[in-house]
Amino acid sequence: MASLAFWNPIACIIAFVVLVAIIYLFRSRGQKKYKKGTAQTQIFLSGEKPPDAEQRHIRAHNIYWGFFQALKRYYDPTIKAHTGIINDYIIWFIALAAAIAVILFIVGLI
Amino acid sequence: MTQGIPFNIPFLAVAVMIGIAFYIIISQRNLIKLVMGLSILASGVNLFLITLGYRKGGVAPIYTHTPAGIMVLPIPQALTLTSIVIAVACLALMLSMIIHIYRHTGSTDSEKSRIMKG
Amino acid sequence: MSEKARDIFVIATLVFVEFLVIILARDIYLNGLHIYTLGASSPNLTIPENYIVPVRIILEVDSMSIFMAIITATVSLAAAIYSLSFMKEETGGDRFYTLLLLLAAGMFGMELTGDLFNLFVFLEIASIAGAALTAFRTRFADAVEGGLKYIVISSAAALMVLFAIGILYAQYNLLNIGALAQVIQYTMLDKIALALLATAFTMKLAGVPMHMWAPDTYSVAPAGTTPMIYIASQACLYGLFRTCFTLYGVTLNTATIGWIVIIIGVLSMFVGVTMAVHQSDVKRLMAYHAISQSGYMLLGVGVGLAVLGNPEALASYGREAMSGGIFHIINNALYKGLLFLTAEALFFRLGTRDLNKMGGMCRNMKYTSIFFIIGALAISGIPPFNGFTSKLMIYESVYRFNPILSVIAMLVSIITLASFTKAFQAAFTGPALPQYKDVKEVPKPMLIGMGILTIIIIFFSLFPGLIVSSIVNPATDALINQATYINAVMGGL
Amino acid sequence: MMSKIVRTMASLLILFALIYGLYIIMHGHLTPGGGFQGGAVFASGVALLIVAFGSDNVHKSLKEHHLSILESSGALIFIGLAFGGIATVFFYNFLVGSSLFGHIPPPGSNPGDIWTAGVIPFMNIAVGLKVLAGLSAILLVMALATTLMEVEE
Repeated sequence: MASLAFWNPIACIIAFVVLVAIIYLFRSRGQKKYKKGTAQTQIFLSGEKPPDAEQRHIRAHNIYWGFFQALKRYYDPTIKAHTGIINDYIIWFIALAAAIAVILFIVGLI
Repeated sequence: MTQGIPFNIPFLAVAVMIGIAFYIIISQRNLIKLVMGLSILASGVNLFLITLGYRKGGVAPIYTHTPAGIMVLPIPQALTLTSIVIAVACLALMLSMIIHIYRHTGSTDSEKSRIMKG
Repeated sequence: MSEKARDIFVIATLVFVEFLVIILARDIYLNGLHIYTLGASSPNLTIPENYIVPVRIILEVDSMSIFMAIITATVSLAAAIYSLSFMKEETGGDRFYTLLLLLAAGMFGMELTGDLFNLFVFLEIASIAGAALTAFRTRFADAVEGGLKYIVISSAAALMVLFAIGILYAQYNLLNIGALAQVIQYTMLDKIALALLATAFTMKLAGVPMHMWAPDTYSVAPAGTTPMIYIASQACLYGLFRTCFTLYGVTLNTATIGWIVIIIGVLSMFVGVTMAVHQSDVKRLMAYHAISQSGYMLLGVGVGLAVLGNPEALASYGREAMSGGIFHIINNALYKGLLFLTAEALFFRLGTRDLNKMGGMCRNMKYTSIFFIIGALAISGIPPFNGFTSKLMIYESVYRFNPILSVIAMLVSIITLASFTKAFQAAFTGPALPQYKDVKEVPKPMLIGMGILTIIIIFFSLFPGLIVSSIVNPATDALINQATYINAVMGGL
Repeated sequence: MMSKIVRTMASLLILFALIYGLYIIMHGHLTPGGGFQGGAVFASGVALLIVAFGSDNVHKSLKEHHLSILESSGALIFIGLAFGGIATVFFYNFLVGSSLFGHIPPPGSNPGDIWTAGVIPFMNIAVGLKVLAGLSAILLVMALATTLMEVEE
């Protein structure tokens, strides 16, 4: 394939090794005195008590809120079409089968 | 015996059966009726296959004391039989699932018993 | 004791099948396609005396069939290993494994047969086994609902396939695909049969607008079987390609049906991915992505189908588009299977599929999160993972066919990355939640099942050129060269 | 359980139903019918019993796991016979010409010699076993499930 001619597994492996080296560089410059379970691991919020883990975590339904709000005119009818009723699934099936048959028939006439 | 009957009558019956079946599947929200519709659909397709197997003047391919004449190839009959077996299996599976749905939700209505949507 | 013996038997069977498939594949790539006649001492006996059509059941295996069989065997093996620890907490394991093997048998039958009616029978076997597996955990109401939806749409679609087969039989008195392809005329009835076959297979592979059953079914199927049910729908994709390319071939108006396939593919990509971003159930999210990724395959192969009657365009970009679409099948089966397994691992430990209730799982499930990252990067088309290579082939070749389609495909890839960022952020990152303090990593068999798929993904990412030239291109050529398939069964007749 | 008239008639008719089913299975290679049809006739006899005597009474003597063993053995015999011909080809009729159902009749109309057709009568028996056990088990389990539901309510 023409589009994959440039592909070289060695290049991928070298890139991976370089990436690992960079990560190691970053980590090696970190604090040597780090210890687990001490006050070092506590969250510091200007001396105030940080909120609970439940409060800190951003939940899935908060992500991309603006995206859905902007595309409301697309999402409202689309979600409405996903009724979850089994009869509707068969309606789509029959409708599409009829549509394809009609298209094939009309194209055959031209 | 079948001389008086026009050849197209069975095909009309097939069309009517499949039409009725799809009407039931689309319009009836009761799951048991839905399964009945699928059963009628299966019967319609089976009738179609069996009708294809008819050849005028053909002899059934049973070698025991068979009359003289050209035997028909029994492929459509074999197909129909296989399709009946499969339809029975599907029917049993669907009905047992509906029993479970009724136990869980107390309803056999496809809209009221639905949990997942969107 | 007996349970251990059963587990060993199941795994040994699937390993043996994988071994057989690889031997068969090697033989086919070296010596061309294979024909196996059931119940006759010589393949020539398919055609009885004084009668000019093959009546026996013929298995006809070419590069495309064996390509699908390799996928099926690999994913089934990974899924069965994954299921071992899942089944320790469930009852009725005998039935579970029987159904699992039956589902694998149904898929193999669909992919290897050369007979239309046999295709229908195995389609139904796979549907029944898949539906029973989906509804296996009958204590959950949603599982039974998903199973019922699957079996209802499957039997409706399969009956329409049978109706189409009946229409073809009525005209030509033939059931063998190769023999039918030789005489098919593309009359009015053939068009109806084509519409029914195409729609039924599209329904089973969850193409928009008939995709709505897929999230319901995939999201509730028990651990390990979700990838298998997904691969069953890919076997229906194979059925669609076999119908369009081999059964009808150039006799049909390839531009029209090609454009229909392209439009369904683009709709699947777009609607699937936009609905996926909106989901909060992790398995439903992945199920919508499965629909979206099927769109890429339909798009790639649809472009090839649209230019099938035009040899210049076919050679310049159509063949590469088809190779991209077919390569995407195997890539997608691997990373989608991996993602389904990681989602099921989350459900196994947390008892919920709701992303809103998850968080901080990186701390508890290290290996699962690594597997999830690899799968998510691969599905989003991030280089160097294998999703990128097949998507690149599709983008490049489709751009020369119609630039807009290529741009849509890239846009869909971006939204895919966005939605997996959402899933990863919600489930794996964030602070350690107090209610999941005691959650442990999933047991070893589950990790092995996911690990097998990950290793294959990394191999595919490193050597895409090798995979494309050794197994994808032969499959593409097998689809394009209808005459080889016909001659193999009909001989000199 | 139904009235005494129905029960008496059912206990008489069940003999004919079961024997007719077995006849269809045994003569599958000569006359119309075969394993599936005979098994279905047999299972309809079981349905008659369930209707007449109630599923609880039938369940006392007909257990699902016995039927399950019967069904599995039917499937195993069938696949074993199919593998029997693997030396030539899968599903090959390896009994033709042997003394066991191996007689080859002259072509055309014949009086129906039962010692013919090789493995096909055995396959009919295997399919018949599987179908009669499977269908009876489906009928029995479904009847039991519906009665259990009535008790729960």
